[in-house]
Amino acid sequence: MQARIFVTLKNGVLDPQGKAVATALHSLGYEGVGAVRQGKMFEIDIAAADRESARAELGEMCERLLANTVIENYEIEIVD
Amino acid sequence: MQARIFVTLKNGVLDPQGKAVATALHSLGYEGVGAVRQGKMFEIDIAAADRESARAELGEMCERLLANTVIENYEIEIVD
Amino acid sequence: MKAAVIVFPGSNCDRDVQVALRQSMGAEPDMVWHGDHSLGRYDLVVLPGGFSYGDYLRCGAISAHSPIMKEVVRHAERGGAVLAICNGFQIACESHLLPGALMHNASGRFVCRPVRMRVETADTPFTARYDTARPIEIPVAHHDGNYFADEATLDRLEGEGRVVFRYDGDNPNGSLRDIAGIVSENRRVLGLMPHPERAADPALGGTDGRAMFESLVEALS
Amino acid sequence: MTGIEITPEIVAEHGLTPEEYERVVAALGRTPNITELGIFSVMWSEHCSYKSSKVWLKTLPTEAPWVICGPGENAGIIDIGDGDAAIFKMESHNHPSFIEPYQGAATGVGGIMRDVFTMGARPVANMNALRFGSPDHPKTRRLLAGVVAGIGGYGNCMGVPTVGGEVNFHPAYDGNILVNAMCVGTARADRIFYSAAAGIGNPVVYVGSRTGRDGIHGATMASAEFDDASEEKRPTVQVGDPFMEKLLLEACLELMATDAIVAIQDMGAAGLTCSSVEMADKGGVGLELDLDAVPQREAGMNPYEIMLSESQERMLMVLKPGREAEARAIFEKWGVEFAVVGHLTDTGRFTLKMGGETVGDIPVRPLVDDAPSYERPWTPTARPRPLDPASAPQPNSYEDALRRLMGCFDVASRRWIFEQYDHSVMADTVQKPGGDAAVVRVHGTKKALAISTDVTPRYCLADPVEGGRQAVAETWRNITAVGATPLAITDCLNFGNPERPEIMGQLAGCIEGMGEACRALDYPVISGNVSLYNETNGKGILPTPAIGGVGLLADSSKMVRIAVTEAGLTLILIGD
Ligand SMILES: Nc1ncnc2c1ncn2[C@@H]1O[C@H](COP(=O)(O)OP(=O)(O)O)[C@@H](O)[C@H]1O
Repeated sequence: MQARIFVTLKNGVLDPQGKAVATALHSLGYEGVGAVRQGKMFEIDIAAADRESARAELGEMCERLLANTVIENYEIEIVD
Repeated sequence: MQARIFVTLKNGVLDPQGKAVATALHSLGYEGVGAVRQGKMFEIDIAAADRESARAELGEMCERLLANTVIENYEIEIVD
Repeated sequence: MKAAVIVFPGSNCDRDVQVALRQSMGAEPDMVWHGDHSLGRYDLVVLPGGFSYGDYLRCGAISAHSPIMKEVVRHAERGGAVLAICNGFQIACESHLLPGALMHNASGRFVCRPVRMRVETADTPFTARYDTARPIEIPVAHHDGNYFADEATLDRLEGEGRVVFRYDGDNPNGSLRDIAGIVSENRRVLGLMPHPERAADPALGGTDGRAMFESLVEALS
Repeated sequence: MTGIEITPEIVAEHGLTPEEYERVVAALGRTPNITELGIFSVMWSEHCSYKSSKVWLKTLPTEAPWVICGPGENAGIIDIGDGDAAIFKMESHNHPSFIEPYQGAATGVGGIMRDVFTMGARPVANMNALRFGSPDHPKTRRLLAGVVAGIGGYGNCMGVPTVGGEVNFHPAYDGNILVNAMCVGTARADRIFYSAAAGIGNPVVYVGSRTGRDGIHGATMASAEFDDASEEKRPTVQVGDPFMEKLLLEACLELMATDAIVAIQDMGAAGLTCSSVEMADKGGVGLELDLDAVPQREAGMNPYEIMLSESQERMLMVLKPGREAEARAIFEKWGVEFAVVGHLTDTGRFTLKMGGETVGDIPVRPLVDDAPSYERPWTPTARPRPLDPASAPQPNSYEDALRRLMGCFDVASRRWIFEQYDHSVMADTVQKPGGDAAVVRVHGTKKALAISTDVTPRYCLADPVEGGRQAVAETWRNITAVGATPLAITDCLNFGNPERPEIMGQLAGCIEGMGEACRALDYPVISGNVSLYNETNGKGILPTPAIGGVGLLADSSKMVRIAVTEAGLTLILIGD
C-alpha cells in the first residue's frame, strides 16, 4: 500500500520559509499569489492488512515521529 | 483559489532524509514500512481567472522557482 | 561533579564540551554512546551541539528516540541536571524535556557569529556565577535556532523566570521574545542555542561561557 | 551487455580520439567491451590522467626536509614537529557547481575532505576559493547563494570549521564559475595511511553509501538496452549526504586506530574504477571485483554503471586477512554499510565478475602507464608594456576614490558569506575569517596552522609567469603576516581549453612562475588539482591558478592580527 502523509505548520506558527517563497514569487512578477505555506510530504510504502489498520499505524507514526505536534498538523492519504 | 504543489526528488536521486526516516521508523518497531521518500508541499493562495490559467501560472512558478528541475519533479493540484 | 556527554551519530561539539568540562571539573567527563540502554549515575548530562542524524526530518527529531534518551529523561525526572546546547536544545524540545520547538532561522540561512545576550536570572545551577547586570557575548552557529512556543507557554516561561538567556538587541534567528535559552520547571534542565563551550578559552576570543561550567561544578559537586 | 558493438561513434562519445582508442586496443590486446571502454575512457580522461598538464606539473618543486609525501597520493603531507603531520589538498568542482550550485559545491567539499581523511587525518579546517561572473549577470546571485549554502551545508554538518577563502567576480566567469575546495587535516606522522594495495589474497572492502546511477555520462546506448530509456534513471548531478560522510569519517578513524588496514582510498571521480585501479597499480598487484557484492541503491545496475557511478561518500580498503569481522563491527556501529567486494591477485590484471561471468579484464599497468601524455603546442602571452604610474590621472577626491574601492565587489566585506559557515566548531579557531590568514590550533598542543588561499587572475592574464609567482608569494605573505612560517602549498589550476595554444601558454607560464616562487621561497607543492576546459562558446575564464598555502606557528599565543587596537600607534611600510 502506498500512503502520502502531509505535514504542515499549525496556524499561528510563523512560517518564514513560506513567507520567503511568497516574496520571491512576487519579485518574479506573480502578483496574484497570496499566502504561501511550506510543508512536507512523505510517500510511504507500507504493508498492512487493510486501509484501516494502515491508517491507524500511520497515525501513530505521525504522532511519534513524522510530525512535531507542538507546531505541526498531519494528514494521511492512502493512495491505494 | 487554493493550490497544492508537491515537489519530490526524481527517481535515482539520493534521498538521505527519506532513508533516515525509514530507518527511524523501523527502529521504532514499524517493520511493515518499506521505502520512504520525503518531499515538499507548498500551499498557495492564488488569484486567477480559472483553473486552467492558475495551473499554467503555477507550472511556470514550479519551473522557475519552486522545483529544482535538475533533481526534482513537481505535481500541481488545484484544491480551490 | 560527575558528568556525561551523550554522543549521537552526527554530534560535532561533543569534544568541544568535553574540553570545557575537563577544564572546569579538573576531571574527565564520560562520553556516552546514544545507543546505550543504560546510563550511570551522573550529576550532569550534556546534550551537545552538532547535526545529529544530519538534521534529517527535523533537527533532533530522530535523536529524541535514541535508546539513551529514555535514561536521560529519567535522570531529569529524578532532578538530575541536563545542559542542552544547540542541537542538544533541539533534542531536549523533541523529547519534551523542555517546552516549545526550534524552527528555521527567520533569515533562512545558517548564522555563525558572536551574539550579545543578557543573563536574565542567576537562580539556576547554570548561571549562579553570572552577574545579571552585565551582558555577555557567546558564539552561535545554527540554521534552526528560531524558538517558538504558544503565547500561553511563553507567558508562563516569563512569569516563572524561566527565560535564562535573552538576545540583547542582537537576535540572530527570529526567536520569539528574543529567547536564547530556557530552563525547565525544576530549573535543572537548561536549553540554549549559543555555544558556551566555544567561549571558555581566551585564545578563542572570549570567556563568557566559562562561568556556566564553573557554576555547574560549584552547584553539583 | 556483451551485445553492444564498439563503433567509432561510441568511442567518440566516450571522449577518446581514434589514436587514443588504438592505444586502448594495443593495451588490451583486443577490442574492449563497453565496460572496459568506459573504464579506459575515465582513466584516460583529462580529469583522471592529467594528460595535458602532466608534462608541466613535473617541473614543480615538490620536496623539502619537512615534506613527508608530495604529489601522488590522495593529499600531501608535511611534518609539523613533535611527531605531528598536516595533510592537505585543494580540488575543483567547477562544472557540477554551474549546473547545480548547492549540490555541486557540497559534493566538492565532501570529496576533498575524503581525500584528507582517507590518509588517516582528521579534517580540522576547510577553505574555499570561488569565482563568479559579473555581479549583474542574471545567474550570479543564484549561483553565489547556492554555492555558499552548499559549502556551508556540507562543511557545517561534518563539523569541520570553514575558516577562510576568497571570492572574485569577473565577466570572464559568467559561463564558468569556479569552486575550489581545500581541506587541511592533522595526524600522527607514524599513523598515515596510503593507497598502495598489498598482500595477495587480501580482502578488498567497500564502505559507505550504496552505489546508484549518479553522474554516469554519455554512452546512452549502454542503458538503452536495460531500462525503458526514461531520462529519470540517470541523474547527472551527484547529491551529497554529509551525515553519511560524518559517520564514514568516524568509522574510518576508529578502524585506523587499529592495524587492520593495509591500504585505503576514497572513491572520487569515476568511483570504483579509479580507486581500485590506482590501488592495484601503486601496489603492483592485480585486483578482482565481484560486482554482485557491491552495495547498490538501484535495481538492475549493469557492470558499466557500477564501475562508472559517481555516488558519493564511499571508500575502498584492503584489509589484513581475517580482520573483516572486527572492521565490520565498527562500521555497523556507526550505521555505515560494509561489504567485501573482492580480493588482490597476482595476475596484475583488473578483473570484474558478475553473475559468475567475467565482464571485464584489463591489465593494470598499461591501463595506468599507457595513458596518453600530451605536449600540447603553446604560445606564450606577449609581455604587456610596463605601465607608467605617472600616466594615470589623479582622482578628484581621494576620499571618493577610497569609498569606491572599498565598495567594489572584490574588496567589499565578505561577512555575508563567512557568517554562513561555521568557523568555530572544534573550538580551535584562533583567527577567524577577516584576517590575512586563518589560524587553527593543532589540538592539544601549543602549535597552530596558518592557512591562506590566493591568486589574482587578472595578473595571470596579463603575464602568466608574474601571476604565478605573485599567487604563491601572496600566500607566503599572508601566512608570515600572522606570525607563521610558510611550509608548503597545494594548488588548483583552473584554465580554459588546453587545445588552444594561448591557453596552454597560460598554463605553462603560470606553472613556470609558481615553480620559480616555490624554489626561491623553499615552499614546495605537495598536492594539487587541475581543471581544464573551463570555457563556454570559445570564451574562457581568466587563468586562475589558485594557491593554498599552509604554515606553522610554533606557539599560537604569538599569533598576530590585523586589528589596530588603540590610537597613537606608528604605521610602518616595509618594502618599495
Ligand atoms: N596542479 C597540481 N600540482 C601538484 N600536484 C598535483 C596537481 N594536480 C594534481 N596533482 C597531484 O597528482 C595526483 C593525482 O591527482 P588527482 O587524480 O586529482 O588525485 P585524486 O585522485 O586523489 O583526486 C595527486 O597526488 C595530486 O596531488
